[in-house]
Amino acid sequence: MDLATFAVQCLNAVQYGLLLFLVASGLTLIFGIMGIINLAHGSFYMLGAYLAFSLSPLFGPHFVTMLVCGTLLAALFGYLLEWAFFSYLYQRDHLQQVLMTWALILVFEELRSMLVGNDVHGVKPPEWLAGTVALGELMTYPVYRLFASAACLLIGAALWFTVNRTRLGMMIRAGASNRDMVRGLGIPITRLYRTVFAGGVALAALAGMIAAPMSSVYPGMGGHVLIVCFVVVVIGGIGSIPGALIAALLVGFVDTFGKVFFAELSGIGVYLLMAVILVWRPEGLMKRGY
Amino acid sequence: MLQVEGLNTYLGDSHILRGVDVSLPAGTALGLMGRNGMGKTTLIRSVMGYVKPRAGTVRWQGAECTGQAPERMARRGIGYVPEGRGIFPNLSVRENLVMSARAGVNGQRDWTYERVLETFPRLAERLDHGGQQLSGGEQQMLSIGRALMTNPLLMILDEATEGLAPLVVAEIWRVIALIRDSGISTLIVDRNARQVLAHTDQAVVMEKGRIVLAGPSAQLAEDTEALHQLLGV
Amino acid sequence: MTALNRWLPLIAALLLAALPTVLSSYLQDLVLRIMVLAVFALSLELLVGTTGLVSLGHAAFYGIGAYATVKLSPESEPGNLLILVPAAMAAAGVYAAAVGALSLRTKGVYFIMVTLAFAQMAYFVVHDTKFGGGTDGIYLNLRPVLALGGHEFINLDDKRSMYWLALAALVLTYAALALIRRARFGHALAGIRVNEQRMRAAGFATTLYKWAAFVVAGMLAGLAGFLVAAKDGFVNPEMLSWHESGAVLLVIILGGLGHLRGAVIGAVSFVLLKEALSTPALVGNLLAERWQLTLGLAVMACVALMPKGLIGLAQRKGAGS
Amino acid sequence: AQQAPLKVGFMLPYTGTFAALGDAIEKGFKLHVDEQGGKLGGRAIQYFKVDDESEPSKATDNVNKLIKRDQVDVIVGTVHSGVALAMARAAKESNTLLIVPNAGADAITGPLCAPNIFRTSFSNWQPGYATGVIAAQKGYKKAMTITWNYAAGTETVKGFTEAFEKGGGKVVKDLSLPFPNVEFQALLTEIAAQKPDVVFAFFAGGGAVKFVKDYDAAGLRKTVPLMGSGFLTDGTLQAQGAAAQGLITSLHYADGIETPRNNAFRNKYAVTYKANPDVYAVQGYDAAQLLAAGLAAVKGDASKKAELQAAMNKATIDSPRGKFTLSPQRNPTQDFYVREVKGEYNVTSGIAVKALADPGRGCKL
Amino acid sequence: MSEVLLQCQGLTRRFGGLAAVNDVSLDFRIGEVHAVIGTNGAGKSTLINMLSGEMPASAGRIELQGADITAMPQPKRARAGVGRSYQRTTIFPEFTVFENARLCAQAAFARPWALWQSASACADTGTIAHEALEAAGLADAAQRPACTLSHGAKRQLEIAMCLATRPRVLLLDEPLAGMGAEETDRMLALLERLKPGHAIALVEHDMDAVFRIAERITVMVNGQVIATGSPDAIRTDRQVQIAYLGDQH
Ligand SMILES: Nc1ncnc2c1ncn2[C@@H]1O[C@H](COP(=O)(O)OP(=O)(O)OP(=O)(O)O)[C@@H](O)[C@H]1O
Ligand SMILES: Nc1ncnc2c1ncn2[C@@H]1O[C@H](COP(=O)(O)OP(=O)(O)OP(=O)(O)O)[C@@H](O)[C@H]1O
Ligand SMILES: [Mg+2]
Ligand SMILES: [Mg+2]
Repeated sequence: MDLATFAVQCLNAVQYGLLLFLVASGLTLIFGIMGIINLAHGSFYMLGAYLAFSLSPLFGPHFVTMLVCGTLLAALFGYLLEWAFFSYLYQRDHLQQVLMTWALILVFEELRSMLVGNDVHGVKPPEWLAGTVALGELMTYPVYRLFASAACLLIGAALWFTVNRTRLGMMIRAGASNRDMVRGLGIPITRLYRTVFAGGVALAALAGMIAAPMSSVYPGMGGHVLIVCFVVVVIGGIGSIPGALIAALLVGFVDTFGKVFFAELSGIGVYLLMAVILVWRPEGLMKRGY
Repeated sequence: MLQVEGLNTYLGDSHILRGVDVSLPAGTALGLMGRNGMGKTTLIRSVMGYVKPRAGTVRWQGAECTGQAPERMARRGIGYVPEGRGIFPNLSVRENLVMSARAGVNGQRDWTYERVLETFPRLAERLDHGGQQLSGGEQQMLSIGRALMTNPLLMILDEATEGLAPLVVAEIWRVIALIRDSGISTLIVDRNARQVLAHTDQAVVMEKGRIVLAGPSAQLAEDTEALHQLLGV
Repeated sequence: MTALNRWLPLIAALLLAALPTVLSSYLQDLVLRIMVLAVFALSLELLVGTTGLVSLGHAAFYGIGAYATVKLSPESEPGNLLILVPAAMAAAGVYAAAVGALSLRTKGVYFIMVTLAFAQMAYFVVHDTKFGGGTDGIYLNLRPVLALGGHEFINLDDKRSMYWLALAALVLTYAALALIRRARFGHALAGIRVNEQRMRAAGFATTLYKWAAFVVAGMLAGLAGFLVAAKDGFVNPEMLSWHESGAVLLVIILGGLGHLRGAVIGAVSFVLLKEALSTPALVGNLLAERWQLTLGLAVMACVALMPKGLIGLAQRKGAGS
Repeated sequence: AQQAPLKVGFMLPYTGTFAALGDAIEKGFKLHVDEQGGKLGGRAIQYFKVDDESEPSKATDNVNKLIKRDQVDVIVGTVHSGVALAMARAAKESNTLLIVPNAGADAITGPLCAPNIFRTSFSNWQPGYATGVIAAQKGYKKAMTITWNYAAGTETVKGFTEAFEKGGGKVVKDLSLPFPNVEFQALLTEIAAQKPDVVFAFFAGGGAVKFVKDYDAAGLRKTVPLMGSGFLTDGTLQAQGAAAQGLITSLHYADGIETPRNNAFRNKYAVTYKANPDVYAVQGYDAAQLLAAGLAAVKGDASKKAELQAAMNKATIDSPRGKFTLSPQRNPTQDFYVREVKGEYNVTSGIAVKALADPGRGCKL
Repeated sequence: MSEVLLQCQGLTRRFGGLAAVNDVSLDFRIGEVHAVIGTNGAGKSTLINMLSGEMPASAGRIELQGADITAMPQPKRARAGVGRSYQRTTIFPEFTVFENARLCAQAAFARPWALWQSASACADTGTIAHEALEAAGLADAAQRPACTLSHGAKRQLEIAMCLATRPRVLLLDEPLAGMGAEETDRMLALLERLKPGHAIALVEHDMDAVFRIAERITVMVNGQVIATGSPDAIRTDRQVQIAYLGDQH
């Protein structure tokens, strides 16, 4: 592999990593920080992609407006969802959430099939992001991918700031460890968690909307990303946003170079990485000091 | 300020509180005493709204608020230091304090981050430690500090001196006196009956879910016989 | 009441043994399927419900048991049960021993994910290499028999033999696990589930205990794998996929954790619920086609209304009467 | 006497990624039955349906629902190759007639072939081989292939390589990625670095959409021509949009086949279902035709299994795709079209290979 | 002089830059209550964690009856006779009080391979558990789920669980915290009874109790030992008064 190709491959790896991070960010919030084992995360992602598919004709060039509207819709949806299905699960064995979210996946898939059908769809990126930049003599790189990467970083930074630097973030984390005590301090945990859950759903949907023009929109698309997202969150150290970013980039590199050098067994790469990291550091890469 | 009448509380099937009456005027300190398992914590948790009483009323500043959610009670000005401390292990000391900071019901901000650290200098040295990593006593200080950060009108301290070094305990009693002087009421549960009586205006003794002795603390302190019988001191 | 309760598993086993005489071949297959799933679920129950180790890679041992059965069966003559069953369990057990040794360093969700990682590795090995026959899976040419000294005692080509073998496996698994839970070993495992720190302080080498439980669970899953291979005569990489691991986890959660009966009830209700909801003859064509929706809603209702799983329902009734 | 209706069991994906395919197959099948007045070989048809969930590990149990519970005379299914293989085993054991309307696994009409197992679609080898022929004819010398690391992919690629190298070209590298991974960028970079004359790809569904779009976005479409088995652009063109324009693929069906047979079929389908038929619908339709041919020979008496199967194997099916017969292994011997993407259609520009038969390697019939 | 059961030399534990326990050398003898007191965060619990094997030492050496056990894992140490209680209640909440104690007693009779024997029918562990509960004053509550105990009762259970392992060295981390006056008396009487045949390390902030029962007292401040000696010597030690006791005692 010559140097130029290597450089491009590195770029690919970073870009894929960032995309993974984007998709995993909502999971970091719901699973990593609130502590809900949410198998339906992939469905929220799919919801976002289908939102992009159905909203983009309405909004045309106003892509960012569409993102905002879609995110708000998803947040509202998440708020109701929490109220209906999760609010009474916190006191119970965490594994009940597994069952609940799994059932949600089934329902989502079926509703999607009933509402939008089973066809594969494409979503066009907005005109102003549709171009490409040249990369070496043969290749070009879509501007949209660069946009998506930038969005990932922005969202990641905002999320990190919210979780680690604001009182809201502290309350969320506190709630994950001791709900009763949080209430005793005068913080309405029920509403807080409902809102945060909505935020997690919104993030997942936002990721789906941003990814839609790159990945196309198809049935079962959520299931495919789900496991990788969990891998990212866990390798990074549950609840750590910088950890998730590093993990996502690592996965990006392992996946990219695994495909190039060990095509036969490239499927194993990511899991080997996870196993090695967790056996080496049983609490992930960036587990908080406390 | 706080008035509890005829409170009956069940935990599971067991009848724990059997008609408890307690009242706490503003700006005073009330000591709550009793042997282990007599229902002190249950009384506090019923007042805070963690458990719903079956019968009886809880009045706070004249308004009935029986069985209201703990967050409502806290918002109305009750600061709660639970037994077992309830520190958030995954938050640093600073975050434990900052997250709970709030102006009081009347907008008072007597207790600030700085003042809490001044009161517990040990915490200032441990700001970036996680709650999990603190020693038992440090956790206790943090728990008290955290409750103070909500600028309450009433502090409920359930075994707040547990695990604290004698010097710190003395400091806590000083703080309680201070709080009382600034017009904040306190409800104190503590194993050290002598200290409780020395630092409160009124005191009650519980036995098997009932109040069996009540009166001004100074007066109770005299009654060694009753104290010995009820508390074993 | 309690006496009946106590003998219930035995009564159920006897009933099950008699069933093939009255059931149609399809229903007999259905029961067979439930029994195999129950063995698989019971093996996981030892880990999750008893020891508190939530594994999302249990299908690896199941799959390895199944693949070992097929791989070790001779091309052109039937394999021998006496060799294949121990071999399948041993193969699964060996992998479990290795995975356990590595993954027990981690806890909680990290443990879930490490077990998943090792299972996925096994999955990709059979999925992406010639060894495992690739995505298409491999066939078992001839079903195993129990032959001793040239005399054939059991031939699994006979449906009823297969049925009774599975029943025997279920009964033995249940009995073994019941013994374990009753014995000091099981009590120690339960202690580890509730408070491992205390168990160590009391003097239990908890890692060793957990490892032993992990290996036993792996071997029992291997047994379930053997049964599937013998029943279907066909193994596929998907047997090792995380979907399968997840599915069996769902079964025991639905049934109710912490009880052997929960795992069995979970297996029964899961299969029957899905079967019923996707059978047009029962729910009508329209609904049958939307079985995912109805199954999803049914499970959600279960979670919402039954905090302790299906077993909780049975117990509450028991307590009330 | 009035004969009881013939029981036809569909075992198809009604949920999940392949749900649309299953739907089309069923519609195609029923369309033919309806055209015959709801009867085949004089017998009314009763349908049974089982969702196969595209889940091989549940396949045996699922197919047994049809065989044992519903006791169907014929099974039609399925899309997913792994599932189809398990079905083939069950069908073989119970000697139930099985018609595979899509799954391309070579083994079904290879090592696993049986007198009662028929296929009305293709073997994976076939479209790959046909595309290889086209690529070689175009004079390409150096090719790369790319696909998912699973049976359908590798078998298709094998067909391509066989034909391409027979025609004088050379496949310099096979790229693959685990199913259903859709992150192609690394492999596209690999292609750009190697600069082959042509790239052969096998993907389907969502992966095909993403691959074609990524290929275009990477700027490769203009420099390295992309060819593929027809599934790369079937049912996906609306989603692929401009990125797919000019793509050359090969399949046993195409959009612009202007024969009266095809036009009639398309009209009928469009009228009945308010949707355009695709290759899957055709395969389903032909499954019904094949069954009809067999039943006609035994006058609807499905219990005469040997005669029925023999008749089916001898039948010439007048398919919308053009007439085809079955190879001794019961796989279609059919024409493969050269197709080029124009707008939202796979327009045919002729036949790549006439009457291409799968070699049926490993079949002992 | 009586036999030294457990001792440590130069024991140190660092958390990052902080030396929570710094070069501490102590011994614990049969027939003696050795109280370790000190300011909050002085490192007493950390010391106990190291002695019991819960936490590895950064430096130093631990000996049990002369044998080096510094690297011995906690369970093995526990079986060798080192028992501990926790400052933060560490029980099995969903089991009954009796089961809590029996499980701890079982450690000495582990025999996990004896699958045919029922654990609850094991007479040895049952007796030990009963004795331990009796000693801690919880016999009445034996059949209640542990999570329904009051805070003080949980503290008693904590001690009972430690006793049930039949240790020779008792490392007690604030055993009296949360107990009322009566229970405190009972506990002190219990310790008095245990003294012969046991080495007891007592970490406690209740000075009345400490001075009543301890033969020897070690005072720690910020990870270091600032004084060791008889109760009277400690009571009057100026440094100790300034750092820890105040003027009340
Ligand atoms: N969930 C429960 N179910 C039944 N009884 C309970 C439950 N929780 C506590 N109890 C019982 O209620 C009684 C009162 O408990 P409470 O915690 O109020 O006592 P306390 O006075 O605070 O004691 P301590 O001084 O030990 O903290 C105790 O006897 C306890 O055993
Ligand atoms: N895991 C840890 N990581 C970092 N610092 C820790 C950790 N555990 C304890 N510490 C620190 O080490 C010091 C000693 O703690 P330790 O718990 O041993 O104190 P202690 O003497 O038991 O105090 P107390 O009487 O309050 O219980 C404390 O300052 C504490 O903050
Ligand atoms: Mg209490
Ligand atoms: Mg301590």
